[in-house]
Amino acid sequence: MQRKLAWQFLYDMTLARQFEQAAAEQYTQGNIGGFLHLYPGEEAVAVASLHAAEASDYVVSTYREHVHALVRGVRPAAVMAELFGKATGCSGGYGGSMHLYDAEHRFLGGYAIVGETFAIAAGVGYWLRMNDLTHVVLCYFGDGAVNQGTFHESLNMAALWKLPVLFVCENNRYQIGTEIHRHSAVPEVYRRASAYGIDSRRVDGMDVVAVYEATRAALQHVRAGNGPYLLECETYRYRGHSMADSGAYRSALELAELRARDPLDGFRERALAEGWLVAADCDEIDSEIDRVVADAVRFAADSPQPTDLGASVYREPLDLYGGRP
Amino acid sequence: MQRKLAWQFLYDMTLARQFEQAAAEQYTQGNIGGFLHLYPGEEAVAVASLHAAEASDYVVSTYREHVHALVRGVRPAAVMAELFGKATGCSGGYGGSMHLYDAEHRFLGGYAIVGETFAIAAGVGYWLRMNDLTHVVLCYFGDGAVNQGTFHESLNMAALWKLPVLFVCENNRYQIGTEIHRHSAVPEVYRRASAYGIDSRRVDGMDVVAVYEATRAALQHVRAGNGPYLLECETYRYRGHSMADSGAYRSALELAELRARDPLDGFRERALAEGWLVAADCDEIDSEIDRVVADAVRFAADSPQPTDLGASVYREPLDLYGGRP
Amino acid sequence: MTRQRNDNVGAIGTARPAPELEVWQALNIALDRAMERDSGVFILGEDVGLFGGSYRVTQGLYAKYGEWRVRDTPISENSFVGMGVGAALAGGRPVVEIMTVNFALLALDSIINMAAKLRYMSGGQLQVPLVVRMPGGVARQLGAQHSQRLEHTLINVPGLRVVVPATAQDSYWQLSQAIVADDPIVVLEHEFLYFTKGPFDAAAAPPPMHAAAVRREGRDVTLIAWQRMVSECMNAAAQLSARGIEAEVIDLRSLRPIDLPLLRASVAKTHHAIVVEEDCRFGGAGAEIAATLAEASYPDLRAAVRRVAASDVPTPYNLELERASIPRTQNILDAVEELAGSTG
Amino acid sequence: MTRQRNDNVGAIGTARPAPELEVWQALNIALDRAMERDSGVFILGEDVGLFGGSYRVTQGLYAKYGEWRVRDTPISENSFVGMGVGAALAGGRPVVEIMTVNFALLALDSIINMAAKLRYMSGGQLQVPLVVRMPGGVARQLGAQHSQRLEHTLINVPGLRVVVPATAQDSYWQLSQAIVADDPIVVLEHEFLYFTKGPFDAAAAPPPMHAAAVRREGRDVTLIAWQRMVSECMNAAAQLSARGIEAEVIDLRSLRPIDLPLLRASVAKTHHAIVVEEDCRFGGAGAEIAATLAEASYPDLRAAVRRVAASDVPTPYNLELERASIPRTQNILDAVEELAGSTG
Ligand SMILES: Cc1ncc(C[n+]2csc(CCOP(=O)(O)OP(=O)(O)O)c2C)c(N)n1
Ligand SMILES: Cc1ncc(C[n+]2csc(CCOP(=O)(O)OP(=O)(O)O)c2C)c(N)n1
Ligand SMILES: [Mg+2]
Ligand SMILES: [Mg+2]
Repeated sequence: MQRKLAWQFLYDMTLARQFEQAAAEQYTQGNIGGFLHLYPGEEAVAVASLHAAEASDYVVSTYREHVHALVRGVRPAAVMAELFGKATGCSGGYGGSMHLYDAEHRFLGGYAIVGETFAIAAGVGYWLRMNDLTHVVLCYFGDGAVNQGTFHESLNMAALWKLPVLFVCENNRYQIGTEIHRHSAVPEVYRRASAYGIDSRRVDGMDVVAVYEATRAALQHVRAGNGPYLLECETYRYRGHSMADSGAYRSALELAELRARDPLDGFRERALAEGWLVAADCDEIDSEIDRVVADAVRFAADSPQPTDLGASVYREPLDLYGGRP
Repeated sequence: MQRKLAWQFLYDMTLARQFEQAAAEQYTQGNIGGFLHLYPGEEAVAVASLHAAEASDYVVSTYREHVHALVRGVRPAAVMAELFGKATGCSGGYGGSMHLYDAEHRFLGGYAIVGETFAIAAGVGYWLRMNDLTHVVLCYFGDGAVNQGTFHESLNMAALWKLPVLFVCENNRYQIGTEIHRHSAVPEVYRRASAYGIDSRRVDGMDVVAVYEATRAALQHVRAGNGPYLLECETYRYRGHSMADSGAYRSALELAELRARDPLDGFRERALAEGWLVAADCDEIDSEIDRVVADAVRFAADSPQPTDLGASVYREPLDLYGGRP
Repeated sequence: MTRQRNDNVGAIGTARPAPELEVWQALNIALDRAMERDSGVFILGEDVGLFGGSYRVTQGLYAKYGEWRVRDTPISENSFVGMGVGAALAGGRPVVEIMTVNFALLALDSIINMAAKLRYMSGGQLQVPLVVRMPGGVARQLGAQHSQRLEHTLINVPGLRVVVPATAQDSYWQLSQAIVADDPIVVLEHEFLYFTKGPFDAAAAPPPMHAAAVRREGRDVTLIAWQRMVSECMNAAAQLSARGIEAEVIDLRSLRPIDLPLLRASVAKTHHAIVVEEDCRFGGAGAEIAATLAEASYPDLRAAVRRVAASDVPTPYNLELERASIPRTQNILDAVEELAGSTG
Repeated sequence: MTRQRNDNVGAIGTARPAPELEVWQALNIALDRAMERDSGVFILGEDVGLFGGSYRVTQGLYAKYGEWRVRDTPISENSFVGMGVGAALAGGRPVVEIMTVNFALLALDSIINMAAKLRYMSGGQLQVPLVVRMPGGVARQLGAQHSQRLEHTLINVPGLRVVVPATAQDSYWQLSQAIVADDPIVVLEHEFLYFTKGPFDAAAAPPPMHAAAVRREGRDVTLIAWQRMVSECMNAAAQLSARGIEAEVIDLRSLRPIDLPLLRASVAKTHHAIVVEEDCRFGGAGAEIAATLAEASYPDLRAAVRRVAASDVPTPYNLELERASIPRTQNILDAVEELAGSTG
């Protein structure tokens, strides 16, 4: 592996971990409101898969999407400011944690109703294919989302019309407090793709290198015009579903087992062992991230509130009782 | 095969064919309104599968359900009267062709929104299983219905909780004017059951004996507590989707090929050849059906209109501006 | 609708003789022109392509533009509307047909939670220039599941606009306007009106998309309606005129926003208003119009704003009961009479 | 809500001291008792079982009644509500929890096209004794997709009934009544009220399920509200009282049907009415109430019925904007002042 890529993996996974940690703290301090769904434990998935993609590809994600936005290039300050609900946030303070958007980076959200991402991604894919564009849409979703009707509907259409969509399942085993074998008759998510003739595979989502390679292969498959692909990443969230959930339905044993396979620690060790990185790199990254995250929090705290309640409901202001335009 | 069963098959298929023919005529004469979806060509499916079931099993069907109601034991006169919108109809004239119900025969309809049947059937199945009852729910649906989200959602739940539901696909190749390979990425419907770990098979839906045997085996599987089963019957509708559709999107060749495999003619020939029935039986059935159908039409024509607009919206009449009860 | 006068005050100039077209044809022309003009316009829906559309609205377009721009979909309403949202986000101008409004209940998440909200939630970065076309209303003996009207649900949604053309000309104008607009817009069509004829002039300058139109002037009472109920009001007005009562008939044309200035101006003249709607009374879109008008025109009104609406029952299949369930001319006449009685 | 007086006229006798309970606890007791009484009562929903319910409403029931009667479902809203319909048809009494009203957009076909219509379409043969419970409303910074109110959609549906309890006592009463009733009933709960406390007496005789309640008597103006807006009205009434204006506050408790007799009686006394609702104004449920009351009580009214409602925008995430988007006490005070101004 190239040093540069290794550096990026470690940088982004560290950023992801620290950013989420800071978000949790800010939530506890009351600076962030609403629902907050964090990503610790799952970093390898977003980091590896998004690094395997091109900047011109589109990304569609869920409410657990801070890290996807960050890796995609949205400034940490803009993400943190959004969590604070500030005018400088990447959604102007109107969206919040579950609704991050960045048109410039082709980051299309940020969907809080489970299952919405499938159709959005298929629609972008339709547009790309209709116009013979070579970009791909990366569509993230959880194991619980697989049972929403839109999974089925959208995957069928994506397959039927060979749309360039890479479906990436972040299988963290839980739909809030419901474990996968209690919500899915076939708990191997990748197997469900066969109902649509979609190629698929499962990869260790705690291993950033494995996810990266699997994603590259999958993207190649999609870009070659073979239609969609489904990549299932087996991963885990260390925290509860959201800040409101302690995660008490899981055993300490299970948590310990997964923590022992921490994607960040694991990669750091391997990168040092393989000589992709040296210890000084890790230190540099750590201190750089400390600074970036602290800056992001400061920026968010210092930013102004949005002030226009009616802003951008419509393209032009619309008087509901005016009969025009 | 027993003479009795052969007699029933021929009787019910002939009734089905003639009843639908009469319905088409009455529609043309303006005695039946709305949408009318007829069953000619598909008779073997409903006739065989319902004869394989018990009277205490539940049946859930679509808007193309006249024949299911008839085979289930709903009087032809009550079905025809319903098509006429009369008070003596099996839904009192409130439902019409797409909404036949008969609580006594455990015939639960009659659903006109494609895909509704899956959840209804799963719900009845849930109730049966929760109460350790041994009945099964037969759930009919078309090839087009397979792409509705509820197919996916309901089959997953049915499999997860091993609900006693037999899903019977009436695959007539078309979703109105859209042929199956243009609406389904995997056009073998039975294969899609594997996404839920549901056992399934495909059977020649033009062959009443084959459907009967397949259904018996499937029902045994379900009744033994193995959970749901999906039986795909390959069939064909001779007419357009409804009376408003000429079916012009299909080739004459295709139609001729299928007509050559007519379930009714085929079974009559075979029954005579095998000696299950004699020619006199066929004549007797034909004239009996002529009489039954003519009676049904006369009954429907002579029956009174329903008169109470507000009847049975609620259990008790409810004054929306009364604040009670 | 054929006999109705087309005297929209101000906005519509139809001095020169115009040919007559049926509503579906006008919609078809609107789609064809939009697709010719802009290669980003494409159609998604069940049987819109090869089959030519359940109500012929997309007829001929599949042959002309091919399967990518006129796409037959599986029965997957929530997802193909959601795909429209996605494609719109990426720069397309999808026109999604939901075969009938009844199936839109399956797609409301895509319409309400995505199409309508994305611009706002993204702080104005994203836009969803999506048109959702769908016919609704009580047609003829289609039964309770196929006679839905969904106006009350859609008009409450910030971010959406909802138009309800009744004539061929308005259908052409409003669909054309909706396609070029950058907001998500629902075009509610009416199953019963597709095959009614009306004057049509493709070259005439359109009024604003959301302006109401005075279909008949009058001094005694304002009848406010849309789609199928407009012709019932016109019939009622003709009969009232014979009795010396001159009703003003307003075709709302749009349900979100509504043209309150026009309604107020009319009521300032007539001092009486009746809202006539095909949907069930309780909680129908008419409630918004009545409540708003009653508040805004309170000093001008000499009686309460009344509503004539459908009975609060699922639509029965039986033809006589079905007819009895929705407002007809006689119900409007009765309401006017009661109104006259109540104000002396 | 804690401080609110519980002086429902007539119906509620709370002479003896009652303990205080939070709304979620009252709902929990209602479920537990119903399940004890009738083995046909069972619960379906996401995380209602092992997890104990997102708002604790089903806490403890999984342990007590087992997985078949308290069933954790996959994220498949349309189907698990549809399963409730199916089970009800077969004789069960399902209580389906949709985690929040926002996800009900996915299940409306099951609620509207099946649950509500099956009795009628079958000519009265079938019945659907289904309860759908779901919390809605603007909680706190949940963003546009999670702050939905769906009242306007549900109240228009023939065959459905919709109740909106605001207090612990009403939550217990109305959920209990809904479970034993033979019609499909939607119990709208409010995310903000679950953890508010109020007097509770399980033995007290309930008023009719759909009766409104006078929460405060007054002679000058009638404030009509439900759920979260009741306490805003009570606050406003207290401040108005200091200025010599006595407001009567009515908690509607039910949105379909509505208790019009009680509203009319109040307006006959006060001659002024304001409907206060948390939903967006345009096309909200308040429009039905305002329009109906304006028509029914026209002779008694000395001014137009006004509405105080949320701004017509998707709910913003930012806390200050969110607060500004829904009605607060001050908006009610302003409306009363304007009303006073308009009638002199
Ligand atoms: C349609 C819908 N139903 C329910 C919810 C509530 N909810 C939010 S997240 C969630 C679990 C989703 O699990 P999964 O897809 O595995 O994603 P994860 O949270 O594990 O990343 C649920 C049920 C929702 N947001 N949308
Ligand atoms: C949700 C929904 N979408 C669309 C329709 C319109 N529609 C009625 S039948 C039909 C085709 C169904 O095809 P299939 O399931 O194969 O059944 P078949 O009619 O062939 O028996 C369609 C699209 C509907 N009734 N419901
Ligand atoms: Mg998960
Ligand atoms: Mg078919």
